[in-house]
Amino acid sequence: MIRFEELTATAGAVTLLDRLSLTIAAGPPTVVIGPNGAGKTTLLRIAMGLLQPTSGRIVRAGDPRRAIVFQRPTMLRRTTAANVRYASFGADRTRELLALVGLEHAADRAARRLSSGEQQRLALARALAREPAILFLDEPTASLDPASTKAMEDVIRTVSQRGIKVVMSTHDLGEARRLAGEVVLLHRGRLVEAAAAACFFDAPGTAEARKFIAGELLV
Amino acid sequence: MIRFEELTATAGAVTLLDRLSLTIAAGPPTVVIGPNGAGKTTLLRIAMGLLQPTSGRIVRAGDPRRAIVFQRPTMLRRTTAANVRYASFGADRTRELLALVGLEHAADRAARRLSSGEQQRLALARALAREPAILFLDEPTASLDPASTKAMEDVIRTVSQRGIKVVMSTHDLGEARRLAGEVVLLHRGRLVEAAAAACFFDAPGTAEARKFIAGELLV
Amino acid sequence: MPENLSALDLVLTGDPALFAIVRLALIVSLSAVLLAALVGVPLGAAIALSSFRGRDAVIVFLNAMMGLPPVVIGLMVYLALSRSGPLGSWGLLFTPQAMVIAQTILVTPIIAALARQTIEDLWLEYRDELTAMEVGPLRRLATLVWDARFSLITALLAGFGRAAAEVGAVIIVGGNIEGFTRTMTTAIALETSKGNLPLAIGLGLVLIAIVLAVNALAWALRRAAERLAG
Amino acid sequence: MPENLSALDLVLTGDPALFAIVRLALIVSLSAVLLAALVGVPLGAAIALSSFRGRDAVIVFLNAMMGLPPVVIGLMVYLALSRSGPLGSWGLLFTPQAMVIAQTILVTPIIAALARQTIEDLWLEYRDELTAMEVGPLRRLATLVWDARFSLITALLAGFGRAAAEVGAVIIVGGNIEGFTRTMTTAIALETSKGNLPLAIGLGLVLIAIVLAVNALAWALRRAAERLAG
Amino acid sequence: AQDKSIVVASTTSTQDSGLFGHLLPRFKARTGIDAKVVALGTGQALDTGRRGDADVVFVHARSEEEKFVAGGFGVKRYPVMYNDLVLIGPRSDPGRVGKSKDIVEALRVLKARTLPFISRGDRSGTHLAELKLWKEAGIEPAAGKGGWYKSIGQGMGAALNTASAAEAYVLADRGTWLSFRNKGDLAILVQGDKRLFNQYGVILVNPVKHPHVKKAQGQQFIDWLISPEGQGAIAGYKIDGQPLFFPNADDPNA
Ligand SMILES: Nc1ncnc2c1ncn2[C@@H]1O[C@H](COP(=O)(O)OP(=O)(O)OP(=O)(O)O)[C@@H](O)[C@H]1O
Ligand SMILES: Nc1ncnc2c1ncn2[C@@H]1O[C@H](COP(=O)(O)OP(=O)(O)OP(=O)(O)O)[C@@H](O)[C@H]1O
Ligand SMILES: [Mg+2]
Ligand SMILES: [Mg+2]
Repeated sequence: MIRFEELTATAGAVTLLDRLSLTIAAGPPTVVIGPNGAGKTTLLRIAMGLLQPTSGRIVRAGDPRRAIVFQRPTMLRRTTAANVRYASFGADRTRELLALVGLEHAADRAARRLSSGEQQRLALARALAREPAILFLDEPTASLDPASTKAMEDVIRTVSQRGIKVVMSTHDLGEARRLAGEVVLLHRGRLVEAAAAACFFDAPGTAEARKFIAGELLV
Repeated sequence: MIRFEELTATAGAVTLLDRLSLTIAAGPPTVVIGPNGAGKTTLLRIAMGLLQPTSGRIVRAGDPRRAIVFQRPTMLRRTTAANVRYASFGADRTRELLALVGLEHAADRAARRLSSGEQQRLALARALAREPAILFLDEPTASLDPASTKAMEDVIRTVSQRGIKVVMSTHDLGEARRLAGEVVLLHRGRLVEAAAAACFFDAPGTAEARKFIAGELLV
Repeated sequence: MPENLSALDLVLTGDPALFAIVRLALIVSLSAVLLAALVGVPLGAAIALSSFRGRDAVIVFLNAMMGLPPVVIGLMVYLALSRSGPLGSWGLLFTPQAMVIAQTILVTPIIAALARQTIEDLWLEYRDELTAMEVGPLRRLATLVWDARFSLITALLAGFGRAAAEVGAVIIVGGNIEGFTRTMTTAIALETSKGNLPLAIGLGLVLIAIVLAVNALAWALRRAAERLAG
Repeated sequence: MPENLSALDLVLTGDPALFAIVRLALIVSLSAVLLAALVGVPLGAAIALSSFRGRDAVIVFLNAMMGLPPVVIGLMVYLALSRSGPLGSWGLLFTPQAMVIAQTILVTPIIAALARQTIEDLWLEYRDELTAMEVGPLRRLATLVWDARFSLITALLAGFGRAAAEVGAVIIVGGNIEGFTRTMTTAIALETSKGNLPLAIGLGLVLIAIVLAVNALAWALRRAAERLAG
Repeated sequence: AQDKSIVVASTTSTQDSGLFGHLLPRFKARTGIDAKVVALGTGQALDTGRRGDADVVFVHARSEEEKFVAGGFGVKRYPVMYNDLVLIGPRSDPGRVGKSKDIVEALRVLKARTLPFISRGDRSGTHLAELKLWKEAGIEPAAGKGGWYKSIGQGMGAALNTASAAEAYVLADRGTWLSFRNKGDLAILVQGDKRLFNQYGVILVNPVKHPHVKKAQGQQFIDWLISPEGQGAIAGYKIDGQPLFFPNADDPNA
């Protein structure tokens, strides 16, 4: 669906992505992992079209509608329901979506006053309202409580099964194991390994991947 | 060190905290857990003096210096190092603190451009720079990679052993187990249970606590 | 304006001439601000939201236009509306309409430049989300104007302040005709040149009181709206 | 100003009288903006950061003061500095200093009111962190002014625009004395009353060019500083 | 009313002195016409007429008025009234110029002792008259610019305000002076010199050049001004018992 060819992104003296090539195909979720500052957010933003790479090419098949849940979502200065309605594409499924993320009770509250976890859930509802073909999720469960995390993972599985391509980042290796069809490991802007989830966790191809899975510091 | 007596906090029609009474004593970390929107952030903000409860009393022994790492920290429009220096109380330990959170390499970069995980680590360095007697941490590892999470937990243990009282919230029950001296479970603004960590996890006193530990949805 | 009367007397006796002048001053400056807002806010917002070559030059130009000299604007409108000018046939010179036109030209850049800054600051916050939602240009503009509305009030009030206090442009295109195009500021200028300084200052205080009242009203509305918006 | 010459001639021949007028206009308005910024920015910031009973009233008052009529300010300064006024012994009436005083009074509320809004918007973002860091009032103020500096430039430019374009106050306290207190705007007013409209408009264009140049310079400095700040 | 109104471009001295406040209600009562007066500098007033933005001009600078008519912008100039200029100065009169009636001599003293003098410097009728007087005195006042001779480029009222605050000498028309409220320590020092007389004329803007000019109503205004009723109204305008303007429509040389 999307192919990145030799993507490089720099900002001043800092290299965010370093000649990264990757193909994202339809199918179960692609999960991007890697240490803080590895370039996960940068990669999602480029894929979303929010950031222009300094060099390299992005090839898309057609123009599938995309949506994203940012790592730190910004709520519009409206109610929870109005935030979903604002993003809606096609029929208004606001009530249904709020129910999906467990926020019906907060529908009429100012979205910016919601707790962080609630905002993250609202951001997912908003992204789904766009009826995307590809859904980018930047650490979607980072602020969620255990039950909500489970629920969120269920939602991800469901939409993925319905044919929406999910590309997400996470720091939760358990989550990556549970959801990933393919795992992409970034480190310092470089692609270290991209492999089917089963292979990656059972037989990591690189020393870096082995260390990362073991929870050791990558330098 | 701090005693809350019958704290109630409301905002419009919403009840954030509901007659919450709790004593936070010196010793190992107090870990606040609970579902999204339970009131964890609200409790920390009130304890920090950033929010006035609608009713109830807060009793402090003396006026210990407090510092906080917010769930969504805001970086000043300066470099990473300048952010720490800005907060510093007493001697300038900027280099040392940046090393502690693994950000020496980003010392001279604009703090607002750091990745989320990097910002969260910077926020901890900034809070430590204030040399607090009580340190509030609102989900301090939510955006951290596995290695950084371990490192952060080590830092928390160290400062706690040095006599700094840590009060933190988390959604990671494993983390709560590893760090907590005492666990406080909130739900819908009410205090469900406050107990020594060992007792809490091994023999939760309430049905709600049992369910929460099992990762089930609280309603 | 009757001689030998202080502004206080005029106010207390409800002098009809003073009343007419106050009314005209309010109508002219409020109309000008309204028109200027209708043009300036979308213009400022459009610049804030767009990126194109030469954008910096446009911003510099817009900021500089906050310093348009009223006398020059007055003269240009005068020349345009003059019987010998291109729009002479409209017969608008020395009418309240001409004053509104001149003040609108004067105030539009002020509102546009200040709105640009306010909306650009908000846009920094919204850019990623709105771009990701593929919100079209018009809706984007409307969203930012709406969400920045409470901060934008200060820009409108700055424009109103300029319009209410301004004399150079309105006196040229309005002519300060008694009972027809005399406003508070032109009346103050006239009393000054008559050497009737106490009356001039008294009228000035009345004008300031009116401006205060308009500001208080605007603020009260803003607060009420803020409360409704939650 | 020599008769029968267009403004273009004056510029091209480097007319010394025009040069002196331009110089004075720049000195007066830039000094006034500088002084107004020194008072207005901290004042606006202080109001933005504080909360007290009656704060809304103070904000309304400050916003309204953006509409201070120049003629009234001019008259008040005139009365204060006049020989028979309280400050008459300073001998400042009809000097450039008097013009700076009047314009400073005029511009300070504009800068203060706009700075208040800008800094309040930033304060919303910083409040929790700075309060948690127990940053004292003065440092807090300095931090916000510094971090909002790029947005504040628009407020300063609005003040500069007002000062550069203003004629009502400076003509009263400066007296428009040829070769001494004549500035661009008072010269334009004079040529207008002589009926020499082409020269008046020509001078107006020169003034606008100067205001543009100042704005371009300010923006270039801002951009450079922004780049340095990263 | 079916828009019975005309625009009259006049000078600040007639407006500031309050004359129009006295005349217009009477004119309206007689004819039902609203005369909208725009008070401008003499140069600007004539320019307004030239552009066709006024129906009638009512100014005081005879040579300029004749040029205006000769250029085809006006139909005919009618003399209406005159007032006189007076030399105003500080009551203490440091130059002791108040002793004589000779205005030219007084100006020579001011120049010799470099006493502060405020000139309107705006090419108004009063300013032009002042320049003529300096010429007669054989003085080039421009030499004193910035020093004792201050050219302020403003209207009569502003010039008086300036003189009042700066304790300076100034040439003013009697009408503006009498109605002026900010006299401070100023007083009339020299008056009555024939060279100080100041003639006002009224001209209908040429409807051939500007077809929209309200010819009939404008002419009605002029006719009324020079009629016995109008002339009587002018003579009847007094401040503190002193007349400000002297009707002389019947003087063909005025
Ligand atoms: N505009 C920028 N200017 C300079 N450096 C930047 C900029 N944007 C990102 N960076 C740096 O690039 C690196 C990659 O950032 P990115 O946000 O992609 O990391 P990430 O993998 O998402 O990290 P995290 O797990 O903390 O979210 C970080 O070190 C960050 O500091
Ligand atoms: N100012 C406010 N106005 C209205 N509701 C508010 C306000 N602040 C917080 N709330 C609500 O109060 C509840 C508690 O919020 P709080 O941020 O304390 O939750 P939390 O336990 O920290 O949640 P999370 O795990 O998502 O961070 C939430 O439902 C939130 O929507
Ligand atoms: Mg990230
Ligand atoms: Mg929280």
